[in-house]
Amino acid sequence: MAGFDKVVGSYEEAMAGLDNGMTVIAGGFGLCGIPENLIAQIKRMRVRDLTIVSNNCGIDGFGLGILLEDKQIRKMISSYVGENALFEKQLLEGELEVELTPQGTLAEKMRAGGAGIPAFYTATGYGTPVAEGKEVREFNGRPHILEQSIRGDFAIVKGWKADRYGNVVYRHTAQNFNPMAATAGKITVVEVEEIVEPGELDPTQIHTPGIYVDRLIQGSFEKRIEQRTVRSA
Amino acid sequence: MAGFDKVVGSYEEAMAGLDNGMTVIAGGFGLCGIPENLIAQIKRMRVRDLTIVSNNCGIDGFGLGILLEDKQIRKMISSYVGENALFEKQLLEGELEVELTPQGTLAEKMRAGGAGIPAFYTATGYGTPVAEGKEVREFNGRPHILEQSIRGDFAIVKGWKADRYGNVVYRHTAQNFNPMAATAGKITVVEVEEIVEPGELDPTQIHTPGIYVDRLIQGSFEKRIEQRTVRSA
Amino acid sequence: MALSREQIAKRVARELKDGYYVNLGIGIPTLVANYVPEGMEVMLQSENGLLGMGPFPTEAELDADMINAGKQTVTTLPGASIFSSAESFAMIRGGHVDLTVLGAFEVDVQGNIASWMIPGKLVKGMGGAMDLVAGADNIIVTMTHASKNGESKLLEQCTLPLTGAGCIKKVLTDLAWLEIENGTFVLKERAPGVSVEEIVAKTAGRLVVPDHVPEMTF
Amino acid sequence: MALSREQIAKRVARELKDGYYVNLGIGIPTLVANYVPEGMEVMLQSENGLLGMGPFPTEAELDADMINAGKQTVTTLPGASIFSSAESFAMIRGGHVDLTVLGAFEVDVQGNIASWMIPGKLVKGMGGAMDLVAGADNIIVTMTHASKNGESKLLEQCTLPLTGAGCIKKVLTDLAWLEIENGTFVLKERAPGVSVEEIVAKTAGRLVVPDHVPEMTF
Repeated sequence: MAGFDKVVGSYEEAMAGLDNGMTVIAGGFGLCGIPENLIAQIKRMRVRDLTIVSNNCGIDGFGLGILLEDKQIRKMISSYVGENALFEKQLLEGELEVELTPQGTLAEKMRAGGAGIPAFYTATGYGTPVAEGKEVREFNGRPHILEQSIRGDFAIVKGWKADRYGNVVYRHTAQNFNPMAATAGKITVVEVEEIVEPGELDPTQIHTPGIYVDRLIQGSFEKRIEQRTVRSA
Repeated sequence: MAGFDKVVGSYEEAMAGLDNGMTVIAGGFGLCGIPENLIAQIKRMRVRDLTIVSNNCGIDGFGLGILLEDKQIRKMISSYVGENALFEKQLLEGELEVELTPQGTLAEKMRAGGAGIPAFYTATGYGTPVAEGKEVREFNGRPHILEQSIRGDFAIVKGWKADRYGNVVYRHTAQNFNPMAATAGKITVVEVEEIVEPGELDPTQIHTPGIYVDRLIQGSFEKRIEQRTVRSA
Repeated sequence: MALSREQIAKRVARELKDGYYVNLGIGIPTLVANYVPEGMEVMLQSENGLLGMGPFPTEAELDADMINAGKQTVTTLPGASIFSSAESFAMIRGGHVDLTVLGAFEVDVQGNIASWMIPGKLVKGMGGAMDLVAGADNIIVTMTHASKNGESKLLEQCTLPLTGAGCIKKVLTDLAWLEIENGTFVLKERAPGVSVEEIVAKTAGRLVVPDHVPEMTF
Repeated sequence: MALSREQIAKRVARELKDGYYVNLGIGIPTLVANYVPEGMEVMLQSENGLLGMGPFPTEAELDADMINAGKQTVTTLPGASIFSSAESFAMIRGGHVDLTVLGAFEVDVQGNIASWMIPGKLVKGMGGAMDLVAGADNIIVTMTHASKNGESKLLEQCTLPLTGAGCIKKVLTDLAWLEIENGTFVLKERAPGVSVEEIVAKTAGRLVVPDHVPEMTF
């Protein structure tokens, strides 16, 4: 790896350094735009006691759900979880902790973490269990709560295309949390469907500039669909 | 104007409702990506006592500088000003007030204003005159200051292309402050070089979604260059 | 008779205006899209990062990378835009969405809403609901007026953990259209064939009943 | 002899590492780009929203929409990206830029820097300088060691309004390379032919002088 070439040769190399007890921020919404091969690598590494920051926790047998199988996750920071039975079981048995965070606040916490904003005020969650223990302050006559930003030891991200310098473009709504996750990892690992040469992507149309990306790998993806809704042609 | 068609027929219509004492947020950096025709319209309207939020204030005879000629600006909120003699004169004579704001804080204040974040903490400006009167709080062992967001009665924005629904794409570094400005106006007016039909722009490559845009107009632009630096071919 | 799901959606659709950006929650709110009045355009925002949501795809159009906030496969309409979750909630939190329609377990006379958590049951999370109720100025809550065993869901004070405080002004139940003003529900319309008495009986929170309460027509 | 502008730029360039993202301030820092060591790649960030800045354009390439933070017309290199000011300062404030080089009027032993405002003179503004010094972990300040009439600019405490507090660790003047450690300047290198005595005489802030102070070579 020389200069700005972020491409690594294997998934082992992509996730090297991930250790027990670390915090991992993951892109994805439901099963859409999830870094499925990086998640599989985390499973293979058998690291434990992870804190995972992700909007959801996958389903039984796919996405982040597979990290539940060997109880690798200690804590989830998410807006919506429990789409799978194993999650529910571990939660009820006290093996898994969940910090529920409103979806927009979660996105903003990641963005703020990457952008050097340690905390911000939002009206979201005021007067609800989310506000417990948080400072309340009025702005423009309305109460807001203070939310702190999030950074991770690792961020795992699913892109569509990237150049070797780590400039990433996302496809359709597979974008979701990925751009914010990419900014918030001490080590940010991106897997994509296609790696191109620098100069092939339009500089004004980069979703994640390469400065945020430490490692890049090309993979193939199952892309499972959670709610397959179709209309007749 | 029906449905989502944001196109207006004249610059008069584009800036209708702007009144004395209002706050106008303007995109642009130096003379790059400035809404030059919307600024000219403000001059023609002879509205006074404006607060202008913009990284700079143009130069003598161009950009926001032309609003100084008839003393239409009461206050500038900027990171860098005084590239013109008239500005200096009005400032020294006390006819013009300036609130200097670090460039990154200014960008974030606009973004926060548009995003419903009333205030955020930043390390930028701690220990400097910018911090005067602002709350200081430690996060991660480091002092930060509390900065409040900005919204404007109007936002004036220069885009490159837009569809009739107000989805905007910026060209090169003429992007700068424009996307944040676009989110932060009660009324956001965008002028562009070309208006296309909805569906012609790639949905994943929109810089400013049309939801932020109230009025759209196509203009022609002088695009003056401030520092013309070239190399021999 | 109590409104059907479709009638609820139809009644909500009358609150649409041409050029509205609208976020529709999962369930009945989603049906509102089917009743946009002729000649009117509205654009649907889906909080996972999509503005200008179209209908479900055909088999040929089906794309795993193109979903809505309910995780259903969808399409885009011309003039759509797709963006990050942070940008999506900037729109929502910043008050740029014109109308938000969502369900609830309870609402009360202070405009509080409880919609995400029933203590003792497994809590799956609030998703984007807290951001939606905090960010929108114009929210319509759709819900059944009372539980199956007749307990009112329109309360003096919510009993369940809140989704948002003081943010609800309009409620459409299967029995009535109500607005929340100065710490009371105000009965604005009743479902066809539903008596004011039934609504009064099933509303636990303070309720103002005007002299004339028009009946909805469909 | 005191370093020339070019020598200052050359000395700074030795601090570059392959793969560094670098923000260069206006003036001498800009010259650093001319001395990137052979076989090394660095990428220049310009805070108006450009990563991967290239050289000035030819007449044919000249484009009013393509400028740097000094408002000069520039080009992009392959692999460049262009983004908003908010994104640009997210990079800067978030500590993603590897090295920032900028000028100053004064620095002091606490790592404070004053670079934007001389009371009594017209204040044009701080531009992005406050964000740059607050956001970067690795900053090199380039400046003359003393004013034209011999007054030290390396002080016990800055006298001018600050740009940032406690954020500077490395200073390159025309006379010396110094680092700031535990409330003192530490003399690390001296310009060719400049004596330790001269540097001591021209440094007002506490200064630690090691036994051996190597001379820079060019």
